[in-house]
Amino acid sequence: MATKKTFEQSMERLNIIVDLLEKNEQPLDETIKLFEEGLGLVQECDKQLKGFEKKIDELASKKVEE
Amino acid sequence: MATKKTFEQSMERLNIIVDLLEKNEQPLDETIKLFEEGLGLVQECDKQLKGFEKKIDELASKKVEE
Amino acid sequence: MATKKTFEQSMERLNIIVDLLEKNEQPLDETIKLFEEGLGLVQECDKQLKGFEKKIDELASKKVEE
Amino acid sequence: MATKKTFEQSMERLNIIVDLLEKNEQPLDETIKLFEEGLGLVQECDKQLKGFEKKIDELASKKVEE
Amino acid sequence: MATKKTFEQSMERLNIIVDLLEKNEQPLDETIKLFEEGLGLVQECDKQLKGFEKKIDELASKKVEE
Amino acid sequence: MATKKTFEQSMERLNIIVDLLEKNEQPLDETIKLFEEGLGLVQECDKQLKGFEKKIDELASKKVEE
Amino acid sequence: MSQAVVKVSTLVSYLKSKIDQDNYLQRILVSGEISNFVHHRSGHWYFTLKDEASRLSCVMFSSSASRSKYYPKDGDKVILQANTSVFESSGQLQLYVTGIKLDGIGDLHIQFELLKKKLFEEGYFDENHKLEIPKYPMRIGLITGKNTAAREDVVSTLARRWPIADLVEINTLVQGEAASAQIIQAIGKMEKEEVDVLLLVRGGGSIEDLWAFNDEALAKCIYHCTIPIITGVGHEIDTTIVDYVSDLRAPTPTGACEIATPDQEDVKQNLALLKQALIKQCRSDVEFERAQVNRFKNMTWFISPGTLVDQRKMKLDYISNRLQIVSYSSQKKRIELEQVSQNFKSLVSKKLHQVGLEVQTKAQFINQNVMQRFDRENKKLGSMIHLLDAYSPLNVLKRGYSITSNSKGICTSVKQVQVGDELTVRLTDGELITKVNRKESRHGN
Repeated sequence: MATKKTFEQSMERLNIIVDLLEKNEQPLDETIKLFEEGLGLVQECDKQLKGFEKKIDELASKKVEE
Repeated sequence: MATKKTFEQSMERLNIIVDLLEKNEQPLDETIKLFEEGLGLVQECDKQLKGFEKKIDELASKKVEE
Repeated sequence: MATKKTFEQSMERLNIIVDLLEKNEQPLDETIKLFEEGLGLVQECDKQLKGFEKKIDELASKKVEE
Repeated sequence: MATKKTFEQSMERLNIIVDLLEKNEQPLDETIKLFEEGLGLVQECDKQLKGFEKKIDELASKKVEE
Repeated sequence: MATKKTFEQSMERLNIIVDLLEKNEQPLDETIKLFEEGLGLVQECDKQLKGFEKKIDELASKKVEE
Repeated sequence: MATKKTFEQSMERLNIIVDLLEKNEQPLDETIKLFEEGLGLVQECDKQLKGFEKKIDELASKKVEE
Repeated sequence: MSQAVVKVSTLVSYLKSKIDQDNYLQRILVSGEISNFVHHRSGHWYFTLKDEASRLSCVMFSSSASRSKYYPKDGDKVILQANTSVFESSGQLQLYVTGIKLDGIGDLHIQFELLKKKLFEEGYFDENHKLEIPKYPMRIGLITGKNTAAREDVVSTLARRWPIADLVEINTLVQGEAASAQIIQAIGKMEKEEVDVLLLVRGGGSIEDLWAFNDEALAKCIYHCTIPIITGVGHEIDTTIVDYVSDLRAPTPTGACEIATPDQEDVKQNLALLKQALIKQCRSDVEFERAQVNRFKNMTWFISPGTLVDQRKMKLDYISNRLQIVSYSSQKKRIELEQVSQNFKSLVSKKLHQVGLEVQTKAQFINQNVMQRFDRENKKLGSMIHLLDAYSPLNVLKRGYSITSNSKGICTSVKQVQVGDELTVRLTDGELITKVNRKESRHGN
């Protein structure tokens, strides 16, 4: 699910989730769902970002090789 | 009965029960019934919270493994 | 007879008996009868309360065991 | 004869007797008869009272045993 | 004859006799008859009173015994 | 892709890309795409610039022919 | 005089160095009239340049003089390109001429001004019409004379600055009557060649030499040309009609090439900078996002999610404790019950006690009442006995009286008795039974 989101959409959703968790007014089931979703998004974002970081490093270092 | 309730519904019912017990206007039989129901709800809620914690731990540990 | 009454009905009847005794208008035989009835009710109520307490203890201890 | 009377009837009769004696208008024979009757009633009442006390004690102690 | 009289009747007759004797207007034999009658009445009354006393004592003591 | 662009278009596009990145208004995914494209353009341009030695030889010979 | 005294050579040498160092005095353009012209056998030209007020001696060395298309004569009004210096031997200020041309308005000059004015008015010099020069031309057209210095300048400049570009060359006449037609034709070919920019260059020369570039047809052709054209005709001082109509005018052929091309070193540097900017920008963007992600990663919820439950746990514990109030409920009921129970027991025993007292009181009353009654009756009877005794007819017997009676009763008269009758005489302590012996009547009765 989260994989189809762009990084920004994921981050935006994460902000909403964190706000909701902070307010902690939603029912327990909802909290679980939010937590799960939030965790997934964090992982997804982290993964994406790591991919980006790797890609940048690769591309930047490519210059040296040539 | 209580298993079909959400945590919040159970808590709401618990609040009503405690209020009734505090007012202490109901007959004794009713008091016992309320107490029994309340105790059941407390156990149910406790179970739900423990389940939630377990699930969260699972999710969190899963996160670490990845 | 008293066993079919609820605690509250018994208490109500007991209060009526006390009122009657306080007015002191009934003949002595009647007083004795009222005394006998009242005593029966007191015992009945006591029994019920003890049962109630026992049940509450049972329920409470059951909770702890789980 | 007096045993068939209730305590209150006995007391009522006793009151009449006391009144009659107080007025002091009846012939001596009558006085004697009233005296005799009155005394009998007193004994009867006394007996009844003792019976009641005994009964109350019995009932009250019965409660304790239970 | 006198025994059939009540204590009160006897006492009344005695009063009349005493009055007659005081006036002393009747012939001697009449006076003597009256006097003798008076004596008889006195004895009768005394007897009655004694009888009553005995009876009261008996009743009173009877009460005590019981 | 970049090869079909003229050097000038590539440079222009590169400048636009750098401007866009500096403004930093695009989502991260877009940033990465822009980065990739920009780097491609840099390499392409670089390649063209480096290719001049070969070309100057050709030119030199061409000149001689005329 | 305390000032130092210098030698004249020292002063002159100092002056020369001062002037030589002054950039304003180098490569200047000066106008004036030629006089005292001498063509030395060494090839150098010596003359004086004068105007109404001043004069300066000039020298034009053979290297420059030999290239000049113009041959000066006294009285000519000229414009010189020259460096100023001091000739040390004579201490004279001298112009070292590098270029010379006729000044003054001749026929050609008039034609030039007329054409310029006409084309200007017709809008051929309109700035808005000028095409933009591409920054990075990859195909550069060059129209110039064959084997000219101008061509060499362009080619060498191009090789130095922008060797990437293809050079498309068309050599034409650049002087004489046929030149402008050839150039027009060349421009047409260049349009077909689809070059990015076109250089039209020629070295310096007299107005006559450059006249081909003042051609109206050529000017219109340049105006209509779809390729941006840069002109570099003559030297800085030379201006032709094509310079006005072209999209950009360079002072020299080299200048034209420089304008038309970027310096490859600049481009390389620029490219490196762009690449750095790209990487830097992208890195900072990613770093920013990394900080955001790490912020989320480090949030309490995700590190210790238990906090999400804690609040609820506390609530549950609290409410669970409050449930224990139920035992208070039974306590309260018990107290209530005991109160009622005690209440009614004490009421009953009170009642019994009260009733017992009543019975006792009544019993006592009855006893007392009856006893009193007896007392009273006893006393009454006692007084009766007393009275009876007091009035007893038998009391006189004690004093000696007696009562006589016969069978008929008490005898109160002797007449009632017959002799012989038996009479009973009653005395106080007994009776006498007597017989009448005789009778005696008393008188008076």
